[in-house]
Amino acid sequence: SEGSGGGKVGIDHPRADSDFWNSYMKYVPQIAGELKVDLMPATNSQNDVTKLVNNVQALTGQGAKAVIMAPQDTGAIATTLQTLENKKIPVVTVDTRPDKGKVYMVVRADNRAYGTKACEFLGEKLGGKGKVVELMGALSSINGRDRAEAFRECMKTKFPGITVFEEPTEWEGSKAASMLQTRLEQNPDVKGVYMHAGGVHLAPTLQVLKQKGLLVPPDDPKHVFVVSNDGIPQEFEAIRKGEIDATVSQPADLYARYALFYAKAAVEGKTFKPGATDHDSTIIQLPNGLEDQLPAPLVTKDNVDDKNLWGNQVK
Amino acid sequence: MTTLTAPTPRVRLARFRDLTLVPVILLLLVVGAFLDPTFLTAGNLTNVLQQQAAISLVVLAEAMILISGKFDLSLESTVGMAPAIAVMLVVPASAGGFGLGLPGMLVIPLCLLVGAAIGAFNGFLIIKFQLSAFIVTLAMLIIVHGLQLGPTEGKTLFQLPDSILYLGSAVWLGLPASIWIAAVLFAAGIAGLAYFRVGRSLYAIGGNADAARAAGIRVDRVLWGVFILGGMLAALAGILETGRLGAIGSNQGVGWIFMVFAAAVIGGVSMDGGKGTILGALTGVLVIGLVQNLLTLKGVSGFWQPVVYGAIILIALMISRVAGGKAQD
Amino acid sequence: MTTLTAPTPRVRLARFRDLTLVPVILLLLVVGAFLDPTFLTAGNLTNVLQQQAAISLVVLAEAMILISGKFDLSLESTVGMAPAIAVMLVVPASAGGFGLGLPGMLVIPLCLLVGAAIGAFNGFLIIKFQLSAFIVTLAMLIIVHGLQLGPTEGKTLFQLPDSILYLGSAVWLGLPASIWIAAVLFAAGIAGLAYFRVGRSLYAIGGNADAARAAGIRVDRVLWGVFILGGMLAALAGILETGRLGAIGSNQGVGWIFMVFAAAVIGGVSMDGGKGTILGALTGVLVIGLVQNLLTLKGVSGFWQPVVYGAIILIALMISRVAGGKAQD
Amino acid sequence: MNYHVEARNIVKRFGPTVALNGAGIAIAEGETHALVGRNGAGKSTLVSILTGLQRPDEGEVRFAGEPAPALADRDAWRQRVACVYQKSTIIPALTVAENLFLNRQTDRGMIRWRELRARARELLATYEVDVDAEALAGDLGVEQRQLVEIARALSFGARFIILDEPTARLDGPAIDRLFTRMRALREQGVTMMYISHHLDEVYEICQSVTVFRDARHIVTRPVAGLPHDELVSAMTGEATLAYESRTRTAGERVVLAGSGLSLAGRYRDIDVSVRSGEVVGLAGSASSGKVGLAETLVGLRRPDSGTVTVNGTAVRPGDVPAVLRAGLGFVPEDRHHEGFVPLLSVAENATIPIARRLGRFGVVSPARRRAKALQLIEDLQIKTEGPDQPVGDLSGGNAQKVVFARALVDDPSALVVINPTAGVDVKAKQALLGSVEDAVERGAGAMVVSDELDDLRICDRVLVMFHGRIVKDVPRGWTDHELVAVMEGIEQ
Ligand SMILES: Nc1ncnc2c1ncn2[C@@H]1O[C@H](COP(=O)(O)OP(=O)(O)OP(=O)(O)O)[C@@H](O)[C@H]1O
Ligand SMILES: Nc1ncnc2c1ncn2[C@@H]1O[C@H](COP(=O)(O)OP(=O)(O)OP(=O)(O)O)[C@@H](O)[C@H]1O
Ligand SMILES: [Mg+2]
Ligand SMILES: [Mg+2]
Repeated sequence: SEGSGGGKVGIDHPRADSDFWNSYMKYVPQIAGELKVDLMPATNSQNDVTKLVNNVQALTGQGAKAVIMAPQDTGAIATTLQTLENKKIPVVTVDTRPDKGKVYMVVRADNRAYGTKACEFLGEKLGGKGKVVELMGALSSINGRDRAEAFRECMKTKFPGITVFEEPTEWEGSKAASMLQTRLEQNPDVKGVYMHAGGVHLAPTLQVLKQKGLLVPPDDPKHVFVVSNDGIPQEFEAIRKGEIDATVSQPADLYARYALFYAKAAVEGKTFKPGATDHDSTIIQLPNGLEDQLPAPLVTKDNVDDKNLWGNQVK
Repeated sequence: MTTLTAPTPRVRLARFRDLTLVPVILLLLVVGAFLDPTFLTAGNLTNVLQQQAAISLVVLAEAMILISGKFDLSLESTVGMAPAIAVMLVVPASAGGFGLGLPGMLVIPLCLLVGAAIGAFNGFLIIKFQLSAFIVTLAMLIIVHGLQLGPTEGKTLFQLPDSILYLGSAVWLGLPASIWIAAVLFAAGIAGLAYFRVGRSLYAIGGNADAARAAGIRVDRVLWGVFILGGMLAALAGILETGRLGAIGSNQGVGWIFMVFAAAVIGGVSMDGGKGTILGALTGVLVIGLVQNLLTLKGVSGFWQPVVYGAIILIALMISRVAGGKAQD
Repeated sequence: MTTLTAPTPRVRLARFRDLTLVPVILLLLVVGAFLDPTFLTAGNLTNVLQQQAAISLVVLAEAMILISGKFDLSLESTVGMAPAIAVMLVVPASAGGFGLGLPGMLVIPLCLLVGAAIGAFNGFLIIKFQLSAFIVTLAMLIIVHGLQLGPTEGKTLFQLPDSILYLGSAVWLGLPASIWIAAVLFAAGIAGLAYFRVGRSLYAIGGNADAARAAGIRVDRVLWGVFILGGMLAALAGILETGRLGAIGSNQGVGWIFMVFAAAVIGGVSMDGGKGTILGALTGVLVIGLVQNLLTLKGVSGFWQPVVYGAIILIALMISRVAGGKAQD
Repeated sequence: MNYHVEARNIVKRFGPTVALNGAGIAIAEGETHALVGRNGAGKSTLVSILTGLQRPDEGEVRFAGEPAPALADRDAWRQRVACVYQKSTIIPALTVAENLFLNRQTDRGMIRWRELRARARELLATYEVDVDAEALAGDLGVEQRQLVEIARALSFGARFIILDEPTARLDGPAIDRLFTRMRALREQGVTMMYISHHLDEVYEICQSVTVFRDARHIVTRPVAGLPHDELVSAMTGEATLAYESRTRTAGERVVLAGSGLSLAGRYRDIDVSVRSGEVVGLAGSASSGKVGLAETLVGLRRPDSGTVTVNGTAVRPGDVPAVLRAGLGFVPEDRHHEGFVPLLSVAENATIPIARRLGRFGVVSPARRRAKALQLIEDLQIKTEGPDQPVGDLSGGNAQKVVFARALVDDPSALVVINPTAGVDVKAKQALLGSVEDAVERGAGAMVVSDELDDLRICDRVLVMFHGRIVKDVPRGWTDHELVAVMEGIEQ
């Protein structure tokens, strides 16, 4: 199928083992059809930057005129971005912001905002004191670091009365369960949990809380407040049941939609400027390009049934 | 005259070699108690045991396979794949299953069956086709994991039949069921390898397969059985882990195999076969579990944890080297 | 009677055993050309070679270590850690360095030195302390990676001295420099292990270390040298990878070791020591690189890629088993 | 005729090698039947076929007129035949007791270890094997392991027992005890097949003998009245003379000397010297410390005290390369352990010590290596497909010749050979001893460490060790009885 502006768009998916990215991957072909993007078969770099580099080489070798990627390790693609710039191939990155090398557009929600939102929610619910466990993602991932740093900063400045236990889980459910269990043993008075990724942390957290008899409604004094990130359907389900209290919905559908939108625009030679957009977001200027910061709403019991949330659209 | 002088002291020492990690465990308990008041509480130690229950079954499986002179890396993938496939066979399509409508009761037998099938296939390639065990099971590690990723499309399975959750989360007589299960299986393993002919034949095969064959041991059959049993134990580990975590993520078990080998080897099981005991392997698991627990309790920075952790493995290794008195292989 | 009968059909076969993967490579090239027009272009094949250049150096190192009867898992961590530490030694604190102010020119020698030091430490524990190579280097894999994570706090290093970027990105005579470097080192490895005294001694040591010692080979010294050389090759691989990627992420090299073993073993290097050639290992690397490239070009679903990939390793293994004619170990 | 065991027209190939080419054997009930032949004649291959470990490519095996059981039915085989294999079937990591009762620790149910140990002690006592049942088999010496294997084979109560070179590693008294045992078994009607390169043993213990040569059956005859020469020529295919040891006069130069050597638990206060043009024997029965001493002289062991001098150079103790560089060549005790690298070729194994002289700048020229190897193969009459064949594929005696080739390749001025003819056939034995004497005639000094009287006959003098000390220096001209008496410590 020939797109309007002509020119194929290559896309690399970052990993195949998280629910968030799997939803994103499902949206991509669907929305590409809607937007009439001439999309090449997707490659998958399986969370390995070496594979990503190889995949991009293959995509450009096969004639891609623009590339969409989601580098989980944002440093190691500097050379690749340089090469693509030399070849005049514009790049749209999803979810992460490369620190070096030219990008046409970064499509992501503000991960620091996730950390801040989670911190504010927990801080308020706990009344500014008590203990909170933070199940962190991989320390080497920029998103994990952004969330952790923002959470840490916000807690320090706004809720100095709260003690935070940072647990490095490497995005592994098993580690998360063990660490949370151990920490609850040591500090039975932990009152809040912040999970960096609902996809991997949700079920283990619920199991541990259940085992400890802490999986009780929010009005029970034993309730542990849980805030998650991602916005997958299972988190919404848990919010409805009162098992967890909130999540930040990272918009998988918008990621796919605007990645494709900007890639097509790039092929067609369009340009953008910093400022507000027509889809409730803001484009900001980066040293090496632009970034469209998509909205990432906090979902609580109040708005969990909102049809617009991507987690309510997947079947 | 053929007189063997001064015979016995080294024999007695050899028996204690299984237990070289016991002082390490005691040291960890004492040091841990000083470092953190929670450490030496019944609750925390129960947690450690529960956290190690699933991986300990894989260590049990690997120890048996190593003692019989073989190797299995693919166990770690079985831990995730066997329960995932079993669950997909019974849950409806809406919950991510194949929609076959099999009864939920079947999920545990199916899971064990999948584990057994993987073990049998490994055994076929290694024993009948005489391929290198290391590399066959390395390829199988990748393939088996792919056979989980493919059908699930990388998604986590959240809606699980109750029966698969039960074992990993039930409490029997005040202790988590998974601890009981691991304890019983380890007791069976210790007794089986110490007091039964089939268990002793693993040592003979691992020590000198030709001699074992000459002594009338059905080497191929026994090895095959060990691989199948190993696959089933890994599948059972997957069941316990699933129950503990409440869902089957796409990387359940991934990365375990390194810890499994570390536990077995610091516990005195030789990579060259024919040497080591199940009890030793168990002490290896406990050391690793206690170290992990202490690192968590003390909140050691995630960046430096690997260094502390690896260093402790090295130290345990040196202790068992010095106590054991022999070069390792 | 000295009967020198009909010299050596089996010997000739044995020579070809190094090349059992050549038909596989040819098959891949033909099949690939049919599947995708881009595949058999000079540009794409150059890409494949460039992509495999760094890992191939690790395969070279591992093949030498395996041939001499040892084992090194920690090489993969050296790939990331050696350049990271070397860079931190020279860049200013503002760029994530230690702020020592060493000249940027030193970064490559420093990196090789770090690699050599890791190899020397492994050698010390394995040779002098007689610990199990598998488990020592497993612990070192964890520790060395931790020694990168700790100082960098998991952050990527971007501001690199030019000299470390040069080798991985330069083009010499129309081909990427990394291809030339790998080619020269492989040529040296092939010649060294086939025609040089020290190279031959690796086979003697791997085949029977006691006999090698009795024949006057300084076994410990040679083994130590091999570990050090292995560490340096891994560090050099790190330099090439750094140049290719333009930064040092905290995961550089992580997960490589499985592929490294797969390449070496399907290339005919025995896990038991004393068997295999560098040329064989090279064919193993090429098979893996071509398969990866084909899977990428065809856009095989990421979920199913591991299955295809593992299956191809198994098939290559069976081919070298059938062609080689002997049971593998 | 009614044979207890019969193998007919057996063909067995290993790749290009034909190990048995239509050979067979027929053993009458109750007789002790010898099987002799040169190294690589196919004896051990027949053993593995008679014990059901390998399937013949052609031919059939019958026990008491019945066809042999299926290969998979190991129990049926074990009821019919027990065996001491040439290759060790001891499992080092297990105790002696368990090795004795491997795979029959118990009939059913749990193993009762205490009872098993008691049974093992009883068994060891019956066969007068003085080994601790609880010791790890890996900690035993080679002789003790061999005794354990023999005790195990005899303990099955099978009516047919095969012994493949059981005496290659036993000393005199142990051999005597074995023969006493074998005679007792024969009186009970047990049939035996006995393989040995010591033809005098054949005459002593066997009633009939079968000769294999080049994978074929040559002759089967009663032992009584069979002349020794005829037996040897059946084996070798040509008339052979008995070995004539040569005489010579020793030179003045001391090429190998040890002074004040002690090693705890092995030997004490040893002074030895070997002059050029002299062959010195070092004898002693089990645990005399002779091997320990010899291994110290060649650098394989570091003594607690004392010095070793090779060719006038004091060498660092325990440094094999230094010893070799000083001009010594040696044959280690156990060829499988320290003798050769099985996967490497004959050429390469033989030339490792001179690798530095086969090319410049660290290169080893394959052409020069091959040329050197062809010469060594010629000199020592190694039976091999060629210099490129891996040593692991050679028969035991030929592998031993490769080890000799390695010792001799550098034209050593001092030569130490330990158990030089273990498992080597008559003709090869002559070739190996001849090569020692040739080296001495070229001006070297040699030490032969052995308790084989045949080996010691080439010596100009024999040093006898007993309990870690040299007790006597016996000059040429001893009688067998005299020397054995000294070795056993009966006479000083
Ligand atoms: N597994 C094997 N693979 C290849 N060749 C073999 C194998 N086993 C034996 N051979 C070859 O078969 C021939 C006969 O060997 P066998 O071991 O039967 O000789 P033997 O008569 O027992 O010699 P020795 O007196 O040295 O023990 C030899 O040439 C040997 O190299
Ligand atoms: N590895 C060992 N550890 C401890 N003791 C040993 C070891 N090897 C041998 N011995 C003991 O040292 C003593 C001398 O052994 P050595 O092998 O030198 O005797 P030998 O003269 O070679 O005997 P043989 O004639 O049986 O070969 C013996 O008591 C033996 O049991
Ligand atoms: Mg033989
Ligand atoms: Mg001895």
